[in-house]
Amino acid sequence: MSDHASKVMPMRDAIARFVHDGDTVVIEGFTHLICFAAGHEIIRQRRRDLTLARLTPDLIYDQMIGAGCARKLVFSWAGNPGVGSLHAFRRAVEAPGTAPLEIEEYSHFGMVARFSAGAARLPFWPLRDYMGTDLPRVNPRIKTVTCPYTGEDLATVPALNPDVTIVHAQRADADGNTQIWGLLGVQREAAFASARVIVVVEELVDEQAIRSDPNRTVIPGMIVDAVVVEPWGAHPSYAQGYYDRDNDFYVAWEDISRSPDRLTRYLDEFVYGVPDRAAYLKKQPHVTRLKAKERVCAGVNYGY
Amino acid sequence: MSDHASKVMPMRDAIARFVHDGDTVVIEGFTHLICFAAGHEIIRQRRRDLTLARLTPDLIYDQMIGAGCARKLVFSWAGNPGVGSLHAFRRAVEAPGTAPLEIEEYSHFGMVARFSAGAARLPFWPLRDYMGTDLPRVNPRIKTVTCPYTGEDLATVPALNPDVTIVHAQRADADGNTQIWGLLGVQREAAFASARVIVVVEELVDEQAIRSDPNRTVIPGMIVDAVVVEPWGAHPSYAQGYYDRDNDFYVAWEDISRSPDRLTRYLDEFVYGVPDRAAYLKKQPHVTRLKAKERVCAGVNYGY
Amino acid sequence: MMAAVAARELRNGEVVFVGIGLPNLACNLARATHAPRLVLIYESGAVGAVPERLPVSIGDPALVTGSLMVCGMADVFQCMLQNGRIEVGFLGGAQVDRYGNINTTVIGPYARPKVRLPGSGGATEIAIHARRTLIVAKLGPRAFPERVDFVTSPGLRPQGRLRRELRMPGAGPVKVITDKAILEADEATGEIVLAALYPGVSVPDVQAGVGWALTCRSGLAAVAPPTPQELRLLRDVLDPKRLFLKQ
Amino acid sequence: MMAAVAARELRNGEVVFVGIGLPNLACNLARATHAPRLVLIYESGAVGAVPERLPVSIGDPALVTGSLMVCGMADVFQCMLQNGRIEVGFLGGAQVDRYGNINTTVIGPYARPKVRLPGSGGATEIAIHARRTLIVAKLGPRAFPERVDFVTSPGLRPQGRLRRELRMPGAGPVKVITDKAILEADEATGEIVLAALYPGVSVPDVQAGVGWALTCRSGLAAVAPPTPQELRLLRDVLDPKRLFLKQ
Repeated sequence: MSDHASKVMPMRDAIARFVHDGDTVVIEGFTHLICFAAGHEIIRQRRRDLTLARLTPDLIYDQMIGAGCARKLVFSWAGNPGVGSLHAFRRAVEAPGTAPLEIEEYSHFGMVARFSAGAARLPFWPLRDYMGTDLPRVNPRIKTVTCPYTGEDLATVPALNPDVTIVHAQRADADGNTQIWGLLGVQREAAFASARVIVVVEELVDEQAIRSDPNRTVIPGMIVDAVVVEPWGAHPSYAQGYYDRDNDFYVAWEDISRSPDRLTRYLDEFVYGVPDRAAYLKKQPHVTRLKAKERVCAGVNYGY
Repeated sequence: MSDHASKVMPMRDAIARFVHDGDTVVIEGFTHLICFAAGHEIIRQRRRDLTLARLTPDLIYDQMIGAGCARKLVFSWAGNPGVGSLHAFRRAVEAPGTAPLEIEEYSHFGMVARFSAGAARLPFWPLRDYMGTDLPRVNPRIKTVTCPYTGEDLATVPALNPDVTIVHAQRADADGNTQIWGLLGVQREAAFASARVIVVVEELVDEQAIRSDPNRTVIPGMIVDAVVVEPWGAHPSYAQGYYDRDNDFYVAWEDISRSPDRLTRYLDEFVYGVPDRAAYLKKQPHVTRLKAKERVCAGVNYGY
Repeated sequence: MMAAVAARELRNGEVVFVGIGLPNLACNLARATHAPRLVLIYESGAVGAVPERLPVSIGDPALVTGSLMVCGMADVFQCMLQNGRIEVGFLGGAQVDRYGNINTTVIGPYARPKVRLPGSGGATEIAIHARRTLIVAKLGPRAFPERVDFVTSPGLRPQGRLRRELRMPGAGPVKVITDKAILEADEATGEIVLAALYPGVSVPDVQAGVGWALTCRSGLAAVAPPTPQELRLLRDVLDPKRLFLKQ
Repeated sequence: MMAAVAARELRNGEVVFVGIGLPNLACNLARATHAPRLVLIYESGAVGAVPERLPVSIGDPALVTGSLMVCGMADVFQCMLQNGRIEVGFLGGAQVDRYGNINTTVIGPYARPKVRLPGSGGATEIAIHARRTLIVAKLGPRAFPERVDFVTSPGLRPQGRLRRELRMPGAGPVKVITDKAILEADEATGEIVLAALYPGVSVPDVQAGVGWALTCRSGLAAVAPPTPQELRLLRDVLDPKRLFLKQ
């Protein structure tokens, strides 16, 4: 448990301290709250040989694959959601060249179960799945267990315990007590499964703001190693209540990622070419159009 | 899926329709939101041969045991929380007379795991527990399973799938979309594990109130069969934001339950002697002192 | 047309596991017409969504705002899908075969794919657990081969065995809604067979889009064209920008 | 005295799984003195509680209002306790034996108990998973028999085997805080042994409250009495109504 005051740090320091070459890295968030800011910093710091795990690799892992950070990808749906393909990923898998990408593939339920097992520190998780499919044939880590009560065979997946999990959230206090609303994905499970946790937030709030509504807390500070304040850090994905998804960029990625040259130029301009997220945002003047409208709900009474 | 408009009904009808002799019945709520109103109606309708399951039988199951509703108790901690014993339960176990009470006993984690398996419709749940204890010796339903990855033996408990689960909550809409804050216990798991679900609420709210803050919804209407509006229905337990625990009654139960005669007189006056919850409340003029103070949290922005 | 046909397959009050695109349109059309109390569940965790705009991704914020419930994905897959609460699941894919198996993983061999597709997502478990599934796909010989290259989502007789032998809770694909006809599961053979033709479509038109000798039901039904109300809702209200309505 | 001694066992920043009564008092005393950043977790799901009144039950609403997080009990047991996040667990019981096994289930045979106790609650898994546990119990020959009637919470050498042979993650009961002395785990023998005496207490006083021949550490320590600050906090601030302070 590191000292409380020291958890709040710039992204550069958080990645330097907690993400190492060869690590299994999870940047979770299902469409919502995908921390591009952290992914870009990992690219910028030229981490290598990472095992990247995530249900939906999305654009951020496509960029990290394109930048050469990844040795292996663990996933359940590798597309550009609502648009098409992840072409850096496809190139690595369809025509493996000098830098082959190992893949380990599940369904969403399988990945959710792997994180659930990891969070519970159990070695496996049982699920009723995969019968009649070709997935266990190509992924020998999908096994079965016999129920001690009914005698039936159930599928199992092994626990996934990342070295580091990065979660983007709407707000946290300085100790890392983190609140999320809107889609929750598997962030809670991924964080509890992980040896180290970096929380990146739109807003750093006073501990009292967290304490005023404790049922919203998804990740407790006691499992958090670093808190990074990075407004718009999930762009071009979105943060409910803060900004909308930049769908134009998701559409544009189809063409950018199709061409290795264009992808390199994108990384040169928007990742390597900027020192940090603030500089990236200066290159995105149009993002203000994505700012969320007000739809504030009523509070509830915690009195007694 | 029953028709939407018909879900809202008086407690009498909900118990008559959905709780039958011989059923496995769960009234969940860990100290918080224990539905005494439903328990009393079950006593009043003289249900028999019930298997009562709950982590903490609390006063309500002690009353139901004293009233002769129960054939069996499934539990993990049978005491009067913060006070002492449940004497109707103890009499039935320490000196079984004409109406023996079968017991099936776990730890809290075991009961939570049983509900989790039930909610996931898996036949068992693995947990790292019970080694070196006498619990598996007296409860053969606690077994083990071998992990297909590590080869280690883990404990298992069988799924618990009640015939009916009753959950008290702060609010729901007419379709049973139910919101709870404060302690959440295992209500979600128990409801999803159950064949039938009765939700009892302090307030029936418009669907829009639920929709304004969807992250607070713990139980979706699609699994709910009946919605009963019963303010103060959890007294003498409590409802965060509505009323405090009536600790004086918990203390008084020590003496009431110690004497079979006093227990009978209590049931005669406060359960059999009243037609419904409204009449019970008229006999509790002091409860207004338990009304919650205002500690309303701020809302969050769901806009995009 | 496909959206209108799919919408008609949904009954009021049902719980539907829905993806983006045509299935989403179909569900919204059903809600606007005969099934106002349809409950839409997205794998992202939004339950009972009433999106104010056409969602562009399965995790669109418009699916959250004003929904009945948002829960984590562990709950979606364990407490809803595996629990048996999902009555209808929509599936699509690059390949659908004679037995209703679907491939969304690879064209060609797995280790050296010609085309790497996105993979399962939640499709595998939807195919196994939803009480029935509806497949939505355009006909074509490459889209409907006799055997898929990879079984991502099991159909009526995966690996030559009955679903119940494999302990699959759901009934599997009861209908395949294409751009020319409706195919149906045949219980006896486990094959998908031609059941109903769209207006102006002939049996050879359908056969041309299928890579095996398609069996026809005796007494083929005719699919009614979209009503003016259905067309108006789809074109003017539900997808005015024609994001998913291509025809 | 027991509360003050227990409080001293807690280190700043630790995560403590705490029950009602003396353990709660001890934690609040530690928070008010040397360990302001102690994180209190209750099995009811309240994390980081700062109760404005002394909680009368483990699910008191005062533990919720103003806490850092409230989560379901599945999360408490799976993601926190089984996950290994709990550094200290407090345990008590009707019987504690020579090897630190605790009985909170029955006095007498299980099927025909002389006294039926409440049962495990979360104690079994706290004893197994917390990195270390502190037992709090008053001495007495019936409370400290050589062997408990029922092992609810395993101690240092349950069923004659080492904890690590049984794959228990936690170290087990490192100290037993009584009303007269502090007992400690002896690693070599797996027994609890006398380690320190309260002021005015002799070794025979302690032996009289224990049902086996108690081993004494060479060089017994003396426990410092509660400081005036500790006494003032306990009596005037933390438990002014003397709900749990009986001495």
